[in-house]
Amino acid sequence: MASVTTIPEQENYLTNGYGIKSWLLTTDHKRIAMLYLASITFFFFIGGIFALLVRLELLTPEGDFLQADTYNKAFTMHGMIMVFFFLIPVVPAVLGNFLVPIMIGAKDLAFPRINLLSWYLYMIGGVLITHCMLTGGVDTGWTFYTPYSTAFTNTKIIEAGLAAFVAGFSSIFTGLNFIVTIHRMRAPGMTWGRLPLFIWSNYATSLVMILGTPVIAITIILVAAERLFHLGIFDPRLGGDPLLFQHLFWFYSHPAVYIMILPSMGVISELITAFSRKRIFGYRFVAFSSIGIAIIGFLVWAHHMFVSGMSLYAALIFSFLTYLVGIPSAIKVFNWTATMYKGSISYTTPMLYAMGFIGLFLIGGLTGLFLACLGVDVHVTDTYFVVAHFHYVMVGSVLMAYLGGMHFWWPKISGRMYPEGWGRLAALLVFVGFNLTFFPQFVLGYLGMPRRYWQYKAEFQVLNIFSTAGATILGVGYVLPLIYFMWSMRYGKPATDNPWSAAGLEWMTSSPPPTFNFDETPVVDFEAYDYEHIKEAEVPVAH
Amino acid sequence: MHTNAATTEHNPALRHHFADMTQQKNSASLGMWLFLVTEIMFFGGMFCAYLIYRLAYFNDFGAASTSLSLKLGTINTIVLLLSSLTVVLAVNAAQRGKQKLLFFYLIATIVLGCTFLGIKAVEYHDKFVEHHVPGPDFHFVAEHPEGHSEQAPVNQQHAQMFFSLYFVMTGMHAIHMIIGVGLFSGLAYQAWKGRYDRNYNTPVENAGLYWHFVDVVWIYLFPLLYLISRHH
Amino acid sequence: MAGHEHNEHSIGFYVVILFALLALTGLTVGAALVNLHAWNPVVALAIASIKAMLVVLFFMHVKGASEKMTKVVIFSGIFFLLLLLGLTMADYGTRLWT
Amino acid sequence: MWTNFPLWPERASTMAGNVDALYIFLLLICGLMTVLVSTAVIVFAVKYRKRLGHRAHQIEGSLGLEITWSVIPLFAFFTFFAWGAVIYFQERTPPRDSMEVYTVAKQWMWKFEHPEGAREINALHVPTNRNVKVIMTSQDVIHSFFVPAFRIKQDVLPGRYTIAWFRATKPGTYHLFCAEYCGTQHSGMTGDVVVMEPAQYEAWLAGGSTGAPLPVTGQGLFNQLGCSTCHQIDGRGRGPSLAGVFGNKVSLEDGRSVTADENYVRESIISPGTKIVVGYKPIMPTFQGLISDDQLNALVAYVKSISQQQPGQPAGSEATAGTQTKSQQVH
Repeated sequence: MASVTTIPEQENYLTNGYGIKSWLLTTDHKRIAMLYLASITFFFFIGGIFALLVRLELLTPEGDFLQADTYNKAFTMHGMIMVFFFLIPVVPAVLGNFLVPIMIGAKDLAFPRINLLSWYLYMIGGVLITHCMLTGGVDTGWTFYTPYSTAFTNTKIIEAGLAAFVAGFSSIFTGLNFIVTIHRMRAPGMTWGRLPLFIWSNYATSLVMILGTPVIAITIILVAAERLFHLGIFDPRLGGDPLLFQHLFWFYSHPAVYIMILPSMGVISELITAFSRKRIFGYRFVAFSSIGIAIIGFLVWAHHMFVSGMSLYAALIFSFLTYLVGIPSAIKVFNWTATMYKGSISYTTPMLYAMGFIGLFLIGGLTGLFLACLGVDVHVTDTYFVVAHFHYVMVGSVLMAYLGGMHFWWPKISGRMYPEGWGRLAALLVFVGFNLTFFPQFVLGYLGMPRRYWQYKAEFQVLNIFSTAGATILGVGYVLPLIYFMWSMRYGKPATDNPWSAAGLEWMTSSPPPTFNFDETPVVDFEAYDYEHIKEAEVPVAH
Repeated sequence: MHTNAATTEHNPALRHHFADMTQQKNSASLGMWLFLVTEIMFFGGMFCAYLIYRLAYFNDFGAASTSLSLKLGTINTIVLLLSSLTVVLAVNAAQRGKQKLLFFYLIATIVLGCTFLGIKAVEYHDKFVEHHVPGPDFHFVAEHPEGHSEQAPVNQQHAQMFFSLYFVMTGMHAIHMIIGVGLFSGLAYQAWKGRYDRNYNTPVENAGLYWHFVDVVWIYLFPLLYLISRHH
Repeated sequence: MAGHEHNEHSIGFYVVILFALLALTGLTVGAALVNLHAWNPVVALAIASIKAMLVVLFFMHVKGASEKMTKVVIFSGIFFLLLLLGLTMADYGTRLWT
Repeated sequence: MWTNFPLWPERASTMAGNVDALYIFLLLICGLMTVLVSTAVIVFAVKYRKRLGHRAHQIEGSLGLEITWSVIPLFAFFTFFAWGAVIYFQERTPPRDSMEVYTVAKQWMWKFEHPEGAREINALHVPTNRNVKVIMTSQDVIHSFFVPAFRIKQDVLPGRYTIAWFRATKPGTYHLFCAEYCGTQHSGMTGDVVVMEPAQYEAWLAGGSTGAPLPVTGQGLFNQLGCSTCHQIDGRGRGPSLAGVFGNKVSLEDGRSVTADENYVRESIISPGTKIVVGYKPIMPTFQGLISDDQLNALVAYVKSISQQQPGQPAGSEATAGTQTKSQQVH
């Protein structure tokens, strides 16, 4: 086994320095992860408030709660904040930042100062979007389609674009840091075949981050230039083609979906193995499917444009390629399920989230097949079917995985246990609330209710009421963990170094870990998920 | 916690979380190359736009392109290639520990970089005077060489599209040049203080990689913007 | 140290590369003044690519680098750039088909 | 209560049944997948729950299984793709004998113009059992023409035409939505598609205060704007004759050839220098900013009408005839 050391009650990364400066100038990846945790949580709830406004407006068919203009800004800000300031950074920047170096046995990420810089960039972007929000907001939808965004709206496009641009660099630097760290900083014996799947998936995510993000950056610059300098690159009145904007936008924004989902898939692989007490079924397939998704994910972007006026032949190509990306996703789901077979499964909160993830990801992924299918997509695109689909993937799946991961690693992060009973209750609320919110939207979509509608036809009301009701439950499900996590930081039961008897280097250091993660650089002489050789000691058995 | 580092010679530039200088240097180099890949994709978006409009507005792009100064463009290409030489010589000097030579080549690079930007500014000024800057005042008249009066009248929008792309692409390139000059100024300052030697010169190498990349972008911009439709 | 086995070229070698680059610049300007019909852009881009290759291989020291990752990184960058251009052209190139 | 709680959209076009069939097929296959995997998860979770004295059974993986569950979905996916592609192809290729309705979308309304000259706003009357081709353009931002009951949707772009078509089967009034976000009153940009029995439709047409038929308006413009001085029907003018051009291949000066569709005619009016017919001089001035989208539509309709009057006219014959005499002057 590895040269493992555990330190009884001694200095750890949290006690190594107090005061504002020790946090704001830290280069410790764990502390930076905590900075991200705080700021991302803040933006999640801001985005959530906008979601609430949108759902309240949609309770009735008439636009009677918000003005049309306010509603448009609300869903735009909801989308922008959730996409750029929550979903894209959440798992890599919080869990990834905390865990990637520890899981591979490194003292820190390769470029700790760049890591801190990436948090500052995130915050600058966050300040910009907040300022933009407070001084008028944007009303184009997070997709910024031209020529509406370049020539017609008079809202704060440039400022919002700048916010996304700066936040984009934050994610480029995170991705760059992860790739270099995973290549260069692995502990002796930590071969590629022994990497935890969370590392593989973060590696794949980082590839997408560095290859895709620059394209949205230049696209934003072109949009800004078009507004400022009368350039017409996307403006049909000046000989430009608005579809070019859509191509460039989706070249990043479709793979961005994989930035969101891939790290979550990595989390699920960790959770399922830990609570089934089994090695992952088909390690290689799960690992390479992450890379496969990242690469094929770049070939499919124009499936967002089947009714846009794009060439018929291009639509055929992109539809075909889109189906290919379904295969690695399917492989993952099957392997997770197979991992549970003949396991020894405990129903802890993280495992409940993981099982919930499989359910929601199944629905989210399979409805993706409907949208990839040309004949059906024509009818359902730009309707609530799409809204439901991507919420199943981006909210259902990503948030389930993130919350599952937070519960799983919370003892490591904080050194305290969260209250298990409340945890399970919250998991249940999230699952039920989520399905009640978004399942009716599939029906709404096929009925033909277009997205981004401030008022709608009366016959859509009942389903919308279900949806709003579900959103309320969902909201409670999200607030609960916030409360009990904060509570547990002070009152939670102290956590042992390995409360789950889980495999992985992060469980071989103390909880919370010392500043440089390990007292001695570990030497890895075991495979990933080596549950055969891990004794189940004081595992909290379901009761 | 510095067990590994202790076994190798301890370089003051070695950061705590790396085992040794090799690991640190290789990490920095890989990081820089990855950053350059993001730059490829960044410029890629503009090349994509260029490709599409170049094919769609083929003749108008050709006509608009001829109004750029071939002489200034060629001179600038030569200036930039020369600066690439001084950069590679600077890296070479740093690796051999020749600090004065390093400083000299860094300054030479800065001078060449500024020359490039100066010439670019002259070109921009010319375009401004000729009303070739996209906007309400944009106006483009093709110069018809004798015997070619039958040319299609140039579509103003399409010509404007050419100049939009010209300004965006060369503008982004120029911004990269300005950043490069800034970087090299910082390096020159550090080199003056003797910060870089045989064992530690990664910043010089990485800044060099950046400069060469910007050079490569220009190597493509030059024919795509200046050299289309020069024959008659 | 890792960085030492490569890029031990002499100053003369770099100057030779520079002259090659300058000669290619002259060649590309010359080629542009001659009407090669559809081949003009092809020749221009081919010469540009040779120049870029010279810079990358010798000035950026990719040739002879101990790092094989560098080459992988460059190729993946080019690959994804071509993907962006190629698949976008899959739309624009076929719009007029009926 | 059920009027307020529909679960399936109405089916009122020939396309709707096709799309529904594929959708149901997808629902069945994907539903089956969901049930299978969820059941497996639940069964495993219960059957292999943690118990005293029970240990997990370590399994490395199985190549056979991996191949099985990659290849079977792949074949299912190919089926989805192929079926979807067939329907999409139908949706994007309007039949030649369609009745043509010109549509201009703008923030936030729909304007329709029937071939007989009837104009409507936010309502579109069409007969049953007749192919209707909607030729659309936008005056400002991107909109999207969406009729859920017909299962069709097509974005409407500024600066060019996009085309949708349908064949209504059931009389009634159906929703028309703008499905691409287009600004403040996006959700107000709705309308009705009124499907009528052919006889009633004729009556409706006759009863309305219709203007001149679109091609006639177009012909008036064609003369008024001076197009007819160069584009003479007999091909003797300085520009190519436009008779018989529409729907056929046109050879261009740069060696390419394009099919003269609505977008080609539009582009030739707005930006005449972009595609020069072989053998002609690029002397036509642009009409960019000089004519409205409605006038453009009328001109396109006129150009189209003079092609349909002379079927069997060889493609671009005037243009080809002009080649011998005029090509030397160009280049």
